[in-house]
Formats: sequence, structure tokens, C-alpha cells
Amino acid sequence: MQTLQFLLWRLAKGILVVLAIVILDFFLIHMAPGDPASVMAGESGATDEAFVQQLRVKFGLDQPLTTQLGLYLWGVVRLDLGFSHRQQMPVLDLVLDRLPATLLLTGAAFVFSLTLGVVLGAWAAAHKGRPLDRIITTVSLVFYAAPLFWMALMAVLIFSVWLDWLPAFGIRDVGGDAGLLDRTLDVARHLVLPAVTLGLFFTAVYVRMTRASMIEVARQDFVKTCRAKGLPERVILRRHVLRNAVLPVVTLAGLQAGQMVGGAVMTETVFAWPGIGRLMYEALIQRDYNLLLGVFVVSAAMVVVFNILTDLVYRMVDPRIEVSR
Amino acid sequence: QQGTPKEGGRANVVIQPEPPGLMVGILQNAPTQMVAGNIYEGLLRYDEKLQPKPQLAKSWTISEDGKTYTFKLQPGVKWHDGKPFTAADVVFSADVFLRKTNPRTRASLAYVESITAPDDETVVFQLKQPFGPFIRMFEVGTMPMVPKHIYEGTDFLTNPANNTPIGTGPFKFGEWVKGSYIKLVKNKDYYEKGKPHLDEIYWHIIPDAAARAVAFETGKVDILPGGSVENFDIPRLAKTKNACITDKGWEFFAPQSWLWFNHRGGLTADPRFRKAVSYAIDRNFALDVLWNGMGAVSDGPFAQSTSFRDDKAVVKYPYDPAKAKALLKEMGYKGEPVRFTPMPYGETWLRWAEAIKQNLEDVGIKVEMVNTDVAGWNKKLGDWDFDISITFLYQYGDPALGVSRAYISSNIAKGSPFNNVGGYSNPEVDKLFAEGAVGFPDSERQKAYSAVQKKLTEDAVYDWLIDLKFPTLTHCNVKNLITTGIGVNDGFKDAWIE
Amino acid sequence: MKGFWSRFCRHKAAVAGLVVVVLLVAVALAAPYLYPASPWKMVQRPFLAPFVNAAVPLGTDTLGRNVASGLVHGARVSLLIGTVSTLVALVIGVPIGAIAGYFGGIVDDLLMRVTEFFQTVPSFALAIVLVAIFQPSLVSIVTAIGIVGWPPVARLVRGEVLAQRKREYVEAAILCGQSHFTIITRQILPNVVSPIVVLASLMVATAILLESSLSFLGLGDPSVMSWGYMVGAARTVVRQAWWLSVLPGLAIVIAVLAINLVGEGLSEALDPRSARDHA
Amino acid sequence: MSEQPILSVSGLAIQLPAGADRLYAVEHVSFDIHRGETLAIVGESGSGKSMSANAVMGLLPPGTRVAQGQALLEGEDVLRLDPAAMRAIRGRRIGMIFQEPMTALDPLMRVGEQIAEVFEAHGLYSTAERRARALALLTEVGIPEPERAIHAYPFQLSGGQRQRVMIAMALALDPVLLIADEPTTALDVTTQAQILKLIRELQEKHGTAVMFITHDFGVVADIADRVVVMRQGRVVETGTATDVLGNPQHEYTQALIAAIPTGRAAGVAAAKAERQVVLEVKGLTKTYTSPTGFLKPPRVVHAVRDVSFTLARGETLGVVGESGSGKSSLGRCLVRLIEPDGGSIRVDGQETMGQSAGQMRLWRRRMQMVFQDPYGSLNPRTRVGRIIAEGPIAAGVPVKEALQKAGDLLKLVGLDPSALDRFPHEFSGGQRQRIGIARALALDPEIIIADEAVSALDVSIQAQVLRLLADLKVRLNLALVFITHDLRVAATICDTVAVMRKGEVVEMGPAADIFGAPKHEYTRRLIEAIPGRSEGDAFGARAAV
Ligand SMILES: Nc1ncnc2c1ncn2[C@@H]1O[C@H](COP(=O)(O)OP(=O)(O)OP(=O)(O)O)[C@@H](O)[C@H]1O
Ligand SMILES: Nc1ncnc2c1ncn2[C@@H]1O[C@H](COP(=O)(O)OP(=O)(O)OP(=O)(O)O)[C@@H](O)[C@H]1O
Ligand SMILES: [Mg+2]
Ligand SMILES: [Mg+2]
Repeated sequence: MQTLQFLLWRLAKGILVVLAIVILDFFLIHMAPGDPASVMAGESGATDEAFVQQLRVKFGLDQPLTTQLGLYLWGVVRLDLGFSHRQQMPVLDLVLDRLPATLLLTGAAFVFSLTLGVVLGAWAAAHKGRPLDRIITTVSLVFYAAPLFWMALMAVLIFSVWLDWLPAFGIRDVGGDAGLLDRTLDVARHLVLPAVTLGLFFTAVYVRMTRASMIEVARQDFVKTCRAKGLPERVILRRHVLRNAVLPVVTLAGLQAGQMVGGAVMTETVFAWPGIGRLMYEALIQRDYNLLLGVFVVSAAMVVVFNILTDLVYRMVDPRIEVSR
Repeated sequence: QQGTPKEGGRANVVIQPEPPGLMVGILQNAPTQMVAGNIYEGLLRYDEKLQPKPQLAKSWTISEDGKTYTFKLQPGVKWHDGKPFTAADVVFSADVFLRKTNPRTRASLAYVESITAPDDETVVFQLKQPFGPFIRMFEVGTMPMVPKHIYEGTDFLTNPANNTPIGTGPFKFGEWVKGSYIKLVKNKDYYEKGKPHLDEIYWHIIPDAAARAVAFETGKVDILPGGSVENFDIPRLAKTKNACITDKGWEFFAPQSWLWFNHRGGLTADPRFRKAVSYAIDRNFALDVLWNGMGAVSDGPFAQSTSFRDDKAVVKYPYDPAKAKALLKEMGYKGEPVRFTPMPYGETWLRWAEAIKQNLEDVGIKVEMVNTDVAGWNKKLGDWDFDISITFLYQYGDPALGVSRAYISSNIAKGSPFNNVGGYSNPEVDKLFAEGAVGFPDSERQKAYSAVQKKLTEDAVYDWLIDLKFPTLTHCNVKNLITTGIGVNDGFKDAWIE
Repeated sequence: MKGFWSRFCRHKAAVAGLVVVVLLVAVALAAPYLYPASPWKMVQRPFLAPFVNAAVPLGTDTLGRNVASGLVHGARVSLLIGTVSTLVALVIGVPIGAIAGYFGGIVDDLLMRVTEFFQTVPSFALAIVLVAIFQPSLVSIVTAIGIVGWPPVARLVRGEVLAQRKREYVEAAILCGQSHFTIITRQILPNVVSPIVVLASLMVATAILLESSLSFLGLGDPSVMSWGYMVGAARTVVRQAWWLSVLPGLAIVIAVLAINLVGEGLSEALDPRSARDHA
Repeated sequence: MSEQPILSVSGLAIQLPAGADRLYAVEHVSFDIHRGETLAIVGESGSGKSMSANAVMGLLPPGTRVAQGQALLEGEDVLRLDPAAMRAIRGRRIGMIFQEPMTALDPLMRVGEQIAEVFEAHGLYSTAERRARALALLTEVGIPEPERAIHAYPFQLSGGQRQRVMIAMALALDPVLLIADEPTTALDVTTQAQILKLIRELQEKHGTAVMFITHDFGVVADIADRVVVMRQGRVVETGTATDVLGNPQHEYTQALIAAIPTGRAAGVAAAKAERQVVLEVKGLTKTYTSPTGFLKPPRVVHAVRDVSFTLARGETLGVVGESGSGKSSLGRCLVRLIEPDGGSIRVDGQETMGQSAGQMRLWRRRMQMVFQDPYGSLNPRTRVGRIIAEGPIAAGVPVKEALQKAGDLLKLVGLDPSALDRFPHEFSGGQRQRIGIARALALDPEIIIADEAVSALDVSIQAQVLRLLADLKVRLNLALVFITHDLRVAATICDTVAVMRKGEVVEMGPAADIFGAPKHEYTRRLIEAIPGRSEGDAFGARAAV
């Protein structure tokens, strides 16, 4: 019951935040030079002013900015994110079409990086100051600092071109009407490379966080209590230290999970993953205002959702939190 | 012509970027045309020499005075939805639909007085005056046939049928998974018996150039149309097993690249400065290093394959830094910076811009690069906010269709990066181009165009760089893919896979 | 100060990191003397592999430019972009986080909503939009990267300040009659500097890489050579010229590792208490 | 006492890492503990009490190691065991309780599970049985509603309850030896008395040997059979409790015992002819309302309810009461670290309520505070000189002058002026508290509020600081509000005492009256809980000397 109330309260606040974000984003996007009409006209390779003007009128760009904003907001309130004139489709359809792929990719990368990061971080913390610790922190940092596309391409070269183990791009092999299981396996195979490359980047952050947090927690009194009980070190680390250390990691993970929705542009591009990051990037390049705003709105909503989820997880993990504001 | 066709199979092709839609009558961008060339058709096709060949029109006649064009249509042609294709569709497409939606076609249709259909299989275009290039206007990208029964009386731009295109072409629209692929399937009722040979075509959307190369190497795709992998990758890919390369199929478009100069003021208004720039730039270096030696060095406003090119008329500016320096000295150039706006159309163009900048700095011109993204570039050029910029434009085989637009003063208008953005204005040139367009017969046109080439090169109006060729890479078992002057854009009806 | 140094020097890794950073800075400063010609100059045939030609020891790039010269000149810009944009992020994020954490209540709520705004817009997109709006130049790129990077800083600082706020020494300072400003800057912030330093050293990497993505999109500052530019430009030629992405990539990784080690050493050395923990 | 001792430590030496304050944490430490006996280990902070216990437990902090000696647990030397064997002993044959109940339990695990873990660690019983035993243990240690408590998380229990859980855990497997490292220091008097009683009862019931570490001689008197006194890592005196307390041999022991607050009211200021009132409080009220959720009634705590008193120069008002009674809240309201809801506070007759922040800054200088936590109340990254000088600098005194004054103040509180350039962590707790006092004095206040200013210090230091405060009060003619939960301390230093319960002052009057003839039943209970009282007059009489 309390959780439900909390959820409603957070949701109400979240909606307000999203609306505010829409307004700010709206102005931000319109400040960038160029507009969708000129981009479209430009692409066709031949234009005249009348044609561009005709497009502008069609897209409603001739109206004052505030009117455009008003119309847009009114649409958002009715869950109508407008029409992408460029793609000739309602924005919501386009976005929802792409969202699952992104959620799959970032979700997998997220789980992968979180698991690996926490495990490695814990491992490093357990060997604090020793070579293993140094190796883990350094290697994870290298993955963090190495250009993502380079790692991606190397992964493709090794695992797709040379070894031919995994597909290089796309979300599934086209054609054929395989059964559900085959299709799932197919997608899973396609998922491996992009998810791992994207995940490795984030792993470094989790490794650091977990390590620092573990070391901090290991200094606390209750760990000594556990030792005094005669618990084996292994159990202490896993059951007590790690569990307490994971709390700040959860906070960070929540933040990052939200960001991941829009943060996978590069990976989606390199692996031809039909996700929302690419959609956003293309919309941005083409100044497809409605689509871009739509993606922003959805990703903002995602961030809000993930924040709420984080809080829920937090409430599950940490009994001390009854209500977070 | 490459042996006996084999029936069936699938062609996997790369498309980049993902087209915004497939209704080629509304969208004139390159990827749309590439895919939609299989769905829609024009009345004619053009071979490598740009000579017309039958398509939806089985035959045609041009009157003696060059003002009446009569087309006989193929009998028994059906739209993909089963409705018959008739002369009424042609009249609707040309006279109603495209006048509204295609600015390039609209400009040329200005010469047309009337379009009529005396019977279901005959269409007559009556011109106000002779217009030499008119016969080059019937290709699918310029004048695609659209179904009257679907579009008449609707708002063309928002008609829901745009998402499920209906044409007469050898392939029908199958499925479009946004961000992944577009699938076309064989039109079993195609009017040319025995064609097409392929069962289906998959257009794969792979946004990253390196991934496209990998896709080709691993055999996931068989065809890389021109421009779909980075130039730097082409020599390597061409050497891979089972790879064939051709630079055919761009004759009709004849893309030419040049430097825009802003004639409205500043250094670039001074012909000596423009000439200095022209002398300073090492075109051969760019051709070899950036374009793998494919294409040709440009030396005038007419590309090599464009009709009426006159090599003797042009004044040439070969690579000669010493001359460039001399000219700069003569004009008293003191190192004032000049702004250079590169075209953000991919790595090759950015690298080229860097090379050009280096060329210019080598002769002592101070260059200030102004980077933007595509939309910003459109805007900057459309707003004339630049000193020098780089670009390329199609010439469509005829100067009246693709060349004059960058030089005539009536085409100076803000808002588009593809008209006369340099702002060059010369009544004499205007007049010559006008004469060339309507001259009759061709000898008349040649006269006007030779004069124009001389004048423009004398003035060093822009700095013409390279006639581009975008080579197409295929696996060698893809046969008969490119059969016309517009190459991959013209549909795969003749192609088969061995 | 002496204590600080001896504490710092106790970290062998940190000292190693510092040596590398100093070397990098020295190279960056010496660039005009090491390679007087412009790094953009096309000097040899393109795609010359490293260790083949002594004049271009690390090979040439797509246009035949000297990679070694590019790396040396790029060090300057990349280090500048990395550090300055991190500083920008700190300059925005630290005060916002500190004010939110210190005052709490409505101020906190408001500032955190602003932070949230910047966090909900995907950072890459935001950077592109900002650079596009302000024209690509070193200043606009650094600013954009900074603007994109500050929210995590603000959040971190807020959390830490919130924790410090409850400590009695802050109350003592209030009773002393110190102004809020003095309390935040002189009392609280020195105590939260360690995690900030660690975060900041990570951000340097992100900044350098973000610049490479921007310049890959044609939104780099075209008049300066940077590692980010080199990496971005090498993207499409990884297959035929591995060294073009590996060498600047390596430079970035080394710089980031070194800066990180220094950051960790700093954060420990800055804490006078660590003398005891470390004994 | 001829039977074999449960634990026999001899010649123990623990080496500290290089660079520590001394070479050995403890040296030549020897003592025996027998079945059913309680051995108290006393000594000032840092004397090596915890280190000795940890060594027996095999829980020495990293960097330290046993250099010499042996510790025979029923004849077996636990110092030479491998980690696995040691783990088998921990929790099973030796149980341990720690000082800080707030942090000694895993905050994320239900206490029932934490107790069951002891069985699990030693592979005993089935899951259901473990639970049943945990429940039995909770009942045994006297936790109310054990069925519910077993599902509680530590944060849902009070400090005393948590300490009971710790005891349950330590005694779960009926160990032969229980090590208690200052288990009651962090608790208030009444709870402390209860816990001590509990340990004693359980010990009698199970015949456990107890090693009890404390610095409180009252506790020693209450619970110990024998006493070991430690100083700087060495045992200076050993003997039965009666002997050591009644007839201390070593001068250090004597000094320690002398330092114990007597519990006798000082009653000095009574003679003063005319009171010069500086602080007048009327009807002060503070209520905390913390929101508990959306659309739910907030939790309301009346921390201060209608408190009134006056305070004159040279007077000390003691505020006593058990934990949570609102003492700190009252103190903070006075200096306005928290904003009271109602009432009036007059400083020198001037009303301070409802003033602007700027005005507040002016009179606040006249009212300063000494804090409880000698660690938390000094900024770890600021040099001591600066810490003291900050007030005057904020008030506009030139930095140099302020620093000079800080040096003088350090001398005043008995520290060397060379301390100016050092950081707080380089000082002991008592020294830090002196720094805190110096800081409070830097602004020449008229009123000082000391919130548990000596609670965190051990007896000898406590005595020094108390003496310092008393001395300064007289010298500078200060008015002092002294908040404490230690009634003996209050009795030593205060003229007037206010006893608080649930935010209300239940009794107020001269210290002698309050302690001599408490009127309120709650006050009486508090006084009875003072450790050492039950030991009778041996202690009380000696203390009166
Ligand atoms: N982890 C450690 N590293 C180094 N020295 C330590 C460590 N823990 C304690 N010491 C030192 O060992 C000595 C004895 O410490 P110990 O904790 O036994 O004192 P104590 O008598 O328990 O004091 P307290 O009453 O404050 O708990 C002290 O000098 C202390 O500085
Ligand atoms: N900020 C706060 N918000 C809500 N309740 C509070 C707050 N601070 C204290 N309380 C509550 O007010 C009551 C009085 O607390 P206070 O700290 O004044 O007690 P105390 O007598 O000083 O106790 P102790 O001896 O443990 O220090 C307690 O019940 C406490 O839980
Ligand atoms: Mg201790
Ligand atoms: Mg208190």
C-alpha cells in the first residue's frame, strides 16, 4: 500500500519533470541551425524557395515558436507525439517500433556490465593492493578509455570475420520463417557482440564503484561481528559486505540505466542495431524536430521510470528506507 | 548479355542512409530513388551513351520542329494492385502530380504547353518551344509514373498509400522493417515476359561504413552501390575473393564536384583570387588518394559525360602553386583569412576539405575552416553565409537540366544549397544558357554552350574539381546488374544471380 | 605541503602516473620544436605503415600526414580539451551540488530537477546540439562537453555535502558566525574533494572520446589537431591502417590511465588523515 | 582457584606497523580468567585493551601481529592456530560483544537471521531449529515481543535492544569465554544498568568466563571479580575488584580512581549574593514532524515541551535524562541550530526569537557550544589554529591577530601553542575536546552550552576536561549549560540540575537536592541506575575521600 502511494507520488512528479523537459528541449532543438524543410529540400538535390516554403507551411514551421510549442504540448498531454514528416509516420509508432531493440541491447549490456562490474569489483576489493586488484582496475579502465567503435570493430573482425562465430550486425537474419525458439536464439546470437562491447565500457565504472564501496563497508564494525561469529570470510564478503556495498552501486546503476536509452548511438550504428539511439541521431542530423523531441520525451520518461525502479529496488534491498521523500 | 539468366534467388543490397520513404514522386533523394527504381518506372530508360530506350513507352516520335513528343505505351501494363496502367496515368503523373511535388521536373515542365492522351495507349507532350533536353526527362527519378486512381484528388504528401507504394515496376513492395531492411518481391505479372529473374531484393540498412564492408566480405550482402562504403575501403574490397567492381551506371547523373565561391563580396569576388585558388589545388592528388583514381579531373563547368562539353573552349587552371602565389601577390593579398565550409557528407569529403585547406595554405592563403553538420551546412549555404565551400551536383546528362542551375542569375534565391548559391550573375551567361536550352537543332545549342564554357572558365566562376564516379562493388556472381546510364537506380529487372 | 608530497610519493603507481602526465605535458609543449611543420601537412604517400620510414616513424594517415607529428601536436589539444572541459563540468557541477546539498529543501529540489533535465537528454545528442548551435570551435566544444558532463558531478557533490552537512564541525562553523559561503568553500568542500578528484580523472577520458565522436561527425574544431580527431578520422580506415586508430587510441588510454593514477594518489594525499591509515 | 583457567594469557606482545605511535600495542601482558569469573580490564584509551581482546579472538587489524606470548584457551594456544581452526573457535567457544550497538549489526539483515548465522557458521542444526533457537535466545536476553523482534531489522531496535541481540549472538553456542569490549559505553545509564544485569545473570546461569573491557570504574565495581589495569600497553596492576578499588597499589590506578566523578553535588555557587541573569528561557517548545508518506499522518515527536529556566553568570545548569529525552534538542534550540516552535529566549534581557539571520549572528557570539564528538566536531582538513581562529576571523579580526589569540587559548586549555599548525587527527580525544573548548572561547562568549562534552572521553581525561571547564567558568565568569546523561558528572559540576523526560523537565533544582532527595520517581530511577552504587559504600566512601 505504501509502495503504491509512493509510486503514484513519484509518477506524478515524474510527469511534471517530463513536461518541463519537453519545453526546454523544444527550445534547445529549435536553436540549432537549419530546419527539417531545408534538410529535406537539400537532400532532393534541387529546390526552389517556393518548395521549401511549402514544406515549412506543411510542417507548421511558419507559425510562431510559442504556438508550435503549445500545439506540441497539447499533443504530448494526449500522448500524441506528433508526426514525422520526414518518415511519413506518427512519431509514437516510430519510437515504439525501435524501443524494444534498444531496451534489449542496453538491458543486456546493463545486466552484463553490472554483473561483471560487481563481481570484478568485489574480487579486486578482496585483493586490495595486490597485483590482481591492479590488473582488474587497470584493464577495466582500458576498456573505459578505449574508443568504443574500435573495440566494436575489433570484436567484429575477430568473432565474425575470422572466427565466424557470431553475426556482425543487425538484430536477426532476414528471411525464413523459423520457429519462436530459433528466432529467439537468432536474436540472442546477434545480441552478443553489441551488448558485450557496450557493456565493457560501463563495466569499468561499476568495478570502481563496487571496489571502493566494498573497501568502505569492509571497514565497518558489523563485519567484525560477523568474524566474531566464526563465519567464513567468503560468506562474510558475499552475504554481508557485498550486500551493503551494492547500495551505492544501485543508485549509480539507476542513473545509468536511464541514460543508456539514449546513450547507445555509437554501438547501434556500428552494429546496425535498429534502436532508438540511431533513430535519435538521424532525427538530429535531419532536424526532424518532432521525431527528435519524441525520442527525448520517451528517453526522459525512461529516465523517470528507471529512477522510480531504482528507488523500488533500493527499498527492496535496504529495509531502512521506508519512504524516499 | 552475360550468359543465360538464372531464375530465382535473392539480391542482398546495401542502402545508405535509410530512405525517408519510397514514394519516388514525392521524395527525390538518392536512397529513395535507388530502392524505388524497382517499384516505379518512367516512360524511358537511357543507356550509357544516354540514348533513350523503351520502358513504359514502347516507342516515341519527336516532330520535326522539336515541339511535339508522342509516346506509344506498352500494352497490358498493370499497376501492382491489378489496375491497368493507361495514358491517363501518364497525364496525371506529369501534369498534376509531379508539377506539384518535384521542383526539378516542374522547372522543365515549364516548357510544356499541354499533355494529352488521345487514346489509352498514346500520350502527346506539346512544347511551347523546342527544348533539347526534353527527351532526357523520362527516366524514373525525374518523371516516375504514379497511379492516378490512388492519388487523384488526395493530398499527395500525406496519402497513406505512400507507405505501401504501388508502381508498375518489376518488383513490388514487400516489407519494411525500419532500421533493418526493406524487402521487395518479384512482380509476377510484369509486362516484360521472363523478367525479372530475381525472386526478391533485400535492401539492408547498415549505418556504419565499416559494417557495410564487413557485410560484403562475409557475404551477407552482394551489392554495394556507389557511395555505400568509404572510398578508402574500395581498393581493399575490390581485391577480396569473388569481388567485381564497375564504375558504370553514373553516366546519366554525371556528378561533378567543385568549390563554390561567394561572388557577393570579399576576396572571392576577385577573379584573381579565384584563379589563384584554382591553381593552388592539386586535383590529381585528391583523385588518386581520395577517389582511388576513379573519375576524372574537372576543368570546366561541364562534366566529361555531359553533352555539349567543349574541351577547346575551356580555359584551364592546372595545379601550379607558383602561379597561384604570383596572382596573390599581384592582387596584394596580405593574409586575410577566408572562410571555408566543408561538406559534412562523410569522411572522404572532410578529408578532401582538409587537403584543400592545406593546398591553399601552401600558397599562403589563410583558411578558416567552418565545420557544421548536414543541416547546418544546408543552412549556411542556403543563407549564403560562406566564402568558399565544396559541393557536388548531378548534371543529368544535359546542361539545361543539371549545369545551368548553378550559374544563372534567375536561380539566385536564398534557402537552397543547390541553386546558384555562389551568387554569380552575368547577363551574358544567362542569355547563353537560355539559348542553349531552347536552341534547335543541337548545333545551335553547341554554339551557345561552347561560349558559356569559355566565359565561365575565363571568369573562374567556381573551381571545378573532379567528375566523380561512385564505383559499384558486387560479388561476381551477380550478373547484368548495371545496364543503363543510371545504374543501380534503374531497377534490377535484368539482373540475376548465378 | 611536505606532508602532502610524502603522502603522494608513498603511492608508487601515482608517482608513475605523474611522471607520465608530466612527460605528456612536456611533449605537448615541445610539439612546435619536435615537429615544426603543421601536423596537417601532407608529407608522404598515404597509408605508410609505422617503422618503415624514419622521417615518419609512426607512419602516415589517409592523406599522407605524419602520424607522429599529429600525436605530438594532438597531445596539446587533447589534454586541453580533457582537462578544461572537466574543469568546466566541475565549475558548474560543484557549486550546484554543494548548494543543493547544503541548503536542502526547495533549493535542493529545484537544482536537482535542473540536473535531472540535463541527465534525461542523452548526453551525446545534447553535445551535438550545443556544438551545432554555437559553431564548432575549441571553446564551444569544451563548453558543450562540460555542460554535458556536470550532472554526475553535481549529484556526487550533493550527496557528499549532504553527509558532511550533518557533521558537528559544520554546526560549529555556523555558531562561529561564518557565512554560508565560507562554510561551503572552506569547511565542507575540502572534505569532499577526494571523490571529486577520482570522478574528474575519469571524466577526462570521456571528454577526449566525446570530442572524437564530435569530430567524426564533422563537428570538431577543424583548425586544431587532436587525438580525438585522429581516432575519429581513422574510424573508417581501421581495416587498412590499424595504426591510425590504435596509436591515438593508445595515447588516450595512456593519458587517461596516468591521470587516473594521479587522481587516486591526489585524493589520498589531499587527506591529512591518510597518513595514519597508511602507516 | 586451582582448576585450569578458561583463558590464560601470558607474555602477550602485539607489534604495530612501522610509523605507529609506539612499537608494541601491548607488551608483557598476562592474565587468567576462570570459569564463572568476570575479569575487568580497565585503562585509559589506547592502553591496549581492545588489542589484547582482539588478539585472543584472532581478529587483529591488518598490519598488526602477535609478536610474543601465548593465550591458552582451556590449554590450547589460540595464538598459534590456523585461520580455519580459529574460525571454529570464534562464536563457538569464545563469544564477543562490541562497544557500538548502532553499527555492530548488519543493517540489511533481520536480527533473527543474524543470530541463526552463528549456528550456520558452525554447521549446526536445521534451518527451522536455528530459528527456534534464535527465538529462544532473544527471549532469554529479554527482548520484548521476541516473535516480532526476530523479524526486525537492526534500525528498528533501540540501542539497548541491539546490544541484547549482540549478547544473544555471542552466547548462542554457550561459549566458555565471553569477551565484552566496552559493551555499555554507548548506552545511557538506565539501559547500561539493565545490560550489566543481563550479563551477570547469564554468566551465573551458564558459568561463562567473562573478559569485560571498560574504562568506567563504576562498571568495574558493579560487575568484576578481578581487575586488570592497563596503561600504555602494559599491565600495571592486577587483583580482586575489592582490592584494586579499595586499595589501589599503582599510582596510575590511584589516579584513575581519583578521577572518578564523586557523585557528590559541588554546591559552590549557592553562596553568591546576587545573580546576574544572562539567559532566560520561557516556554520553549520544539516539535519534530517528519513526513512518513503521501497522505499519511506525519510522525510527531515532542522533543522539547514548555521548558523554562534562568541562568546567571558563573552558574552551571545541568540537563540530564535518558537518551532521546530531548536534551540535545534543547541545547540546539538555545543556539538556534534548530529553530524552536515557540517560547522565548532572552539573552541579557533581550528577546532573540524572531530575529533575522544577520541579527542572530551578532548575539550568537555570546553563546557558544562544545560538542560531543571530538572527532566529528573538528574539521579534519583544517589546522587547529585556523579552527580556533575562524570565529574571530568571521567577526572581522585580522587573521594574524586571531591566530595569536588562538595560541593563547590553547595555552588556556592546557595545550602547547605549537598545536596551532597541526591537524585534528594528530590529537587524542581529550586533546581534541580541549581544542573544541578553545574554539568556543575564542569569541569571548558569556554562555557556553556543552552537549555531552565529556561522554566520549575516558575517566582520567574526563576529569581533566571537567576540571578545565569548572576552572574556566570561574575565571571567565561564564554561564554554562551542561548536557549529559552521566548523572555523576552532572553532580560533580552543576549548580542546578534539570531532569528531562520525553521533552519535559520533570524536576529542576539545586544539584544537592536533586541527588540527595530526588522528588520525582523518574529521577530516582536514573540515580539508582548509576553504576557502582550497588557495590555499596566501599566505593562510595572511598570516592568521597
Ligand atoms: N589498526 C591499527 N593500526 C595501528 N595501530 C593501531 C590499530 N588499532 C589500534 N592501534 C594502536 O594500538 C594501541 C592500543 O589500541 P587499543 O584499541 O587496544 O586501545 P584501547 O585500550 O582499546 O582504547 P579505547 O579505550 O580507546 O578503545 C593504540 O596505541 C592504537 O593507536
Ligand atoms: N531532526 C530530527 N527529526 C525528527 N526527530 C528528531 C530529530 N532530532 C531528534 N529527534 C527526536 O527528538 C527526540 C529528542 O532527541 P534528542 O537528540 O534531543 O535527545 P537527547 O536527549 O539528546 O538523546 P541522546 O542522549 O541520545 O543524545 C528523540 O526522540 C529523537 O528521535
Ligand atoms: Mg577499545
Ligand atoms: Mg543528545
